[in-house]
Amino acid sequence: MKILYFAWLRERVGTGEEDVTLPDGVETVADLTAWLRTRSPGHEAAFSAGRLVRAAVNQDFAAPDARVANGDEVAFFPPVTGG
Amino acid sequence: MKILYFAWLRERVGTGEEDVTLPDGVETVADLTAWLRTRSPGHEAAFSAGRLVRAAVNQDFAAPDARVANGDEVAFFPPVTGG
Amino acid sequence: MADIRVQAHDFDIGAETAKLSAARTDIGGIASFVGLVRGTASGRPILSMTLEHYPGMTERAMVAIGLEATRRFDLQGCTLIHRVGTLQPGEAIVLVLAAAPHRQSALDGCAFLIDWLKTSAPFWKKEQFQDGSEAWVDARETDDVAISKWTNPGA
Amino acid sequence: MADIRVQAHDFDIGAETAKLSAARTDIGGIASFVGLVRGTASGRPILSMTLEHYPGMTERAMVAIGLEATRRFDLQGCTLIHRVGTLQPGEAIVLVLAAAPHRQSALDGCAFLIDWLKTSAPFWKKEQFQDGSEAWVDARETDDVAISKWTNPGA
Repeated sequence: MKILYFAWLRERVGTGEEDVTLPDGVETVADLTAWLRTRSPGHEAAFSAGRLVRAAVNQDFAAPDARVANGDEVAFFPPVTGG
Repeated sequence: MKILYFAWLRERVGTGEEDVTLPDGVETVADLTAWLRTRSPGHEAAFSAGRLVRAAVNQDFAAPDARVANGDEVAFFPPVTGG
Repeated sequence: MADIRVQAHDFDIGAETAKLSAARTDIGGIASFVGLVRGTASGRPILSMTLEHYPGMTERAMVAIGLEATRRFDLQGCTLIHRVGTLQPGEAIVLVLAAAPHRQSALDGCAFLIDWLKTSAPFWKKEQFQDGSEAWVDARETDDVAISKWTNPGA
Repeated sequence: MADIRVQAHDFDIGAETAKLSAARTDIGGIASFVGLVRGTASGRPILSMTLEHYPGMTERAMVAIGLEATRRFDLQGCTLIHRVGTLQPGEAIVLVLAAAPHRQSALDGCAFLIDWLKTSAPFWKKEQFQDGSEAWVDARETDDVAISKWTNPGA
């Protein structure tokens, strides 16, 4: 699974992109978030910031209960501030 | 008094501008309209068309009961269609 | 700061936008509207359109509405250019630009100004048809409805 | 017909307007919005702003919203250009153009598109300050209110 990070999440994790293989039991965006934050202090800092993090699965905005599977592209980012 | 005509009023009257001296008793835009239409068949055609005519006195939109006096600039025209 | 022009020649929206924002960094957005001559009137092809105005009154009224829009929508500047004379289908007739710190003011100011130009500015249009005939354009009732949004906010 | 671009270089509103209306005479008006970098953030002067996006998702989402706006407001075409990279105060960030037979559709389509770009397109801004510090811009609640106009027409 390809994981992408944008804006301050990218800075805290320390990379904009990583490839991971999902362990058993990781079936939703929320599961994935909980698992990712155990991977490094940087991940922990990104996901425990108490600030709103949004996700996209295969380039569509996704809620915490959205399903994820190996082969998906999942991105994490703050609320958008374009325009 | 300077009288100006625009759009189809100008075409019917046959001129875009004329100078007139107000006779006694012509005190409002409505009075002026009634008097002007006696001046020529063109004036009659312009003001009796049954189509809406608007007026301005000294370059401000004016209602039929607005006062007019020698020295004013009075304009007659159809509802506007710019933009 | 209202920049007002009535002119026969075309305008350049890029140059006008640059002029409005030149040498300042406090503008958040510029909303604009360009009106174009359509090739048909009530389904009938037109050859050209001729615009007439009331020199003096038109410019005075445009300055006044530019100032009113500036005050009402907190604009940092606005530009109103209206062409007169004979125009072909596809040519630009009118340009409105409204600059503000935030987008909603710019968008509202621009919409207000173009509604006003369509309904209350002393311009008149005549259309020339392919059979050689021509006709003055009638005022549209939907335009009066559009401007009443601004004059009767509760309506 | 939605013309979508994410690019580092500046855009030319005059050329884009001409492109949108080229070789056609059925457009009545083109509404546009240009967003500019302001020189201060919460009253604090900024040196520059850096914009980041999600390549792939951003363009896909822009195409989708361009098509939705076209359908919803009967647009004859629209253009969305969003810049990325580092920009100075006074530089243009974003351009929206919406073309329609009548002005209200063009104005509404343009407002809808810029509201959407501000609230829902995957872009993120970081501001660089004069003391060398920098900070990611927080999403504004008033922007969520602006987009809810379109998603909850009864609200």
